[in-house]
Amino acid sequence: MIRIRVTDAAIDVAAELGALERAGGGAVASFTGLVRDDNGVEELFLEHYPVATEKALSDLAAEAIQRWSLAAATVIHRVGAMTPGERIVFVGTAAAHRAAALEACAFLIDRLKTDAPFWKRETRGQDARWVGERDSDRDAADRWKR
Amino acid sequence: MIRIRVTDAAIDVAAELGALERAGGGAVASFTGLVRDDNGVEELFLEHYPVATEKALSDLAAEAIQRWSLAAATVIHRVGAMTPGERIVFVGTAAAHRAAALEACAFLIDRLKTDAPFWKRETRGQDARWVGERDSDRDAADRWKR
Amino acid sequence: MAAIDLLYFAWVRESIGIGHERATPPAEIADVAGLIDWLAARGGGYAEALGDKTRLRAAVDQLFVPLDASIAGAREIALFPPVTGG
Amino acid sequence: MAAIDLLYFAWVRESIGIGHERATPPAEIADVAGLIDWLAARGGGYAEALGDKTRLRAAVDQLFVPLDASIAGAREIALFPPVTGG
Repeated sequence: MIRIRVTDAAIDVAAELGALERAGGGAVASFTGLVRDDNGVEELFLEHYPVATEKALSDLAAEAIQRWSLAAATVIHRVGAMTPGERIVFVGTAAAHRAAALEACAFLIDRLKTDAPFWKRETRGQDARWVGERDSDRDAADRWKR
Repeated sequence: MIRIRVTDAAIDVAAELGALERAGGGAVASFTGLVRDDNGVEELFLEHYPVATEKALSDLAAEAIQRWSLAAATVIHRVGAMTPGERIVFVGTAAAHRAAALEACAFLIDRLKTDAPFWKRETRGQDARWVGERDSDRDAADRWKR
Repeated sequence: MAAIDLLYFAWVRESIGIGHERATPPAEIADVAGLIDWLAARGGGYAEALGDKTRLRAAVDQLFVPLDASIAGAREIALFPPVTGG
Repeated sequence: MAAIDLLYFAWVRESIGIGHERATPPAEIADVAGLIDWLAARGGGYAEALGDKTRLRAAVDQLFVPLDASIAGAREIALFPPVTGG
């Protein structure tokens, strides 16, 4: 079961986890990324490349399902304007064994950071700036290359 | 923030994740273990060693918080009689970075399996038997030794 | 060469001032880098957004590609900064 | 030696038939293994539960210990199979 969603509505983590639990497998892992108020960020705006985003997320989920024999993989990404504390991204996996669920979850969030066409803009007062690429994200994604 | 609970009531994953999200950090990881109906299991009974269990879980959470600089760690373990599909265990972490949250989550569930005094008994029809130790669990716990 | 849908995202979109346009590059333009130079030569926001190729990434027909990728037969080309989602 | 609280869990508890008792082992019993042998010598469920020490684990005053750990001064000793939680 693959569930992909790019949405401007709040992410319902309980509903997503419930669906993963019902997918069978017995082991469910999740990662949730929240807007941080680092250095006074007041608003985070997420832009994306429609259709290409969904395709990138679907491809990652399909790769994870195949590589870790998952029962299910879910990737939900918020777009549009958000404030600190709101959920930006939810990644969840269901598998027969805990190591598969946890590793696949780490894979999905690491690779999403470099492979899916999203861009963040932070606003602090009158100052709006686009977030730059992080070397650590590239390194994290690279560790999943085989 | 450390939250430890050994309970015979259903685990409320949404409430636990909400508390982790409010702990700050921006990155929340979780693992949920569910009763599987492997080979026709009808009931799973979880026995524990009161007080020693809570101490073992608290020690693990404290070690995780220190080692990965977590904002919060939660470990909830169900005891008593359960049926397939019910949640046995929930582990959750909150950190400033996703790798810390995910690694600490894997650490907590791996070490819980070998360090916390819980015992599982599976019932299939008239046949009730205690689950044996798994070598793979010992190996998974060992990888966190430094 | 047929008309191509050009898409711009993030600060590339903001500098150029639009997110989408159709354009027909001259036949001698073979790859994404050549397309970027051709667009940058329009000056103004284009020059500002597209002057430094090290800051740019591209997708041809929604597939991420290096800047030396061919644009032959492309229907949609997107230009944008490195992605920062998640 | 003072009386010790003995706790049994899982199939150790089921074989012995009780989860808790107080006992005063003879002074010459120094470690957990010696305590196990002393209890197993009672026969019946004790012998069944405690006859094979490779299947047993122990905690002294709620701390997991190897079976050669001293029981001097212990107030509570638990005997049980390898744990299987999570």
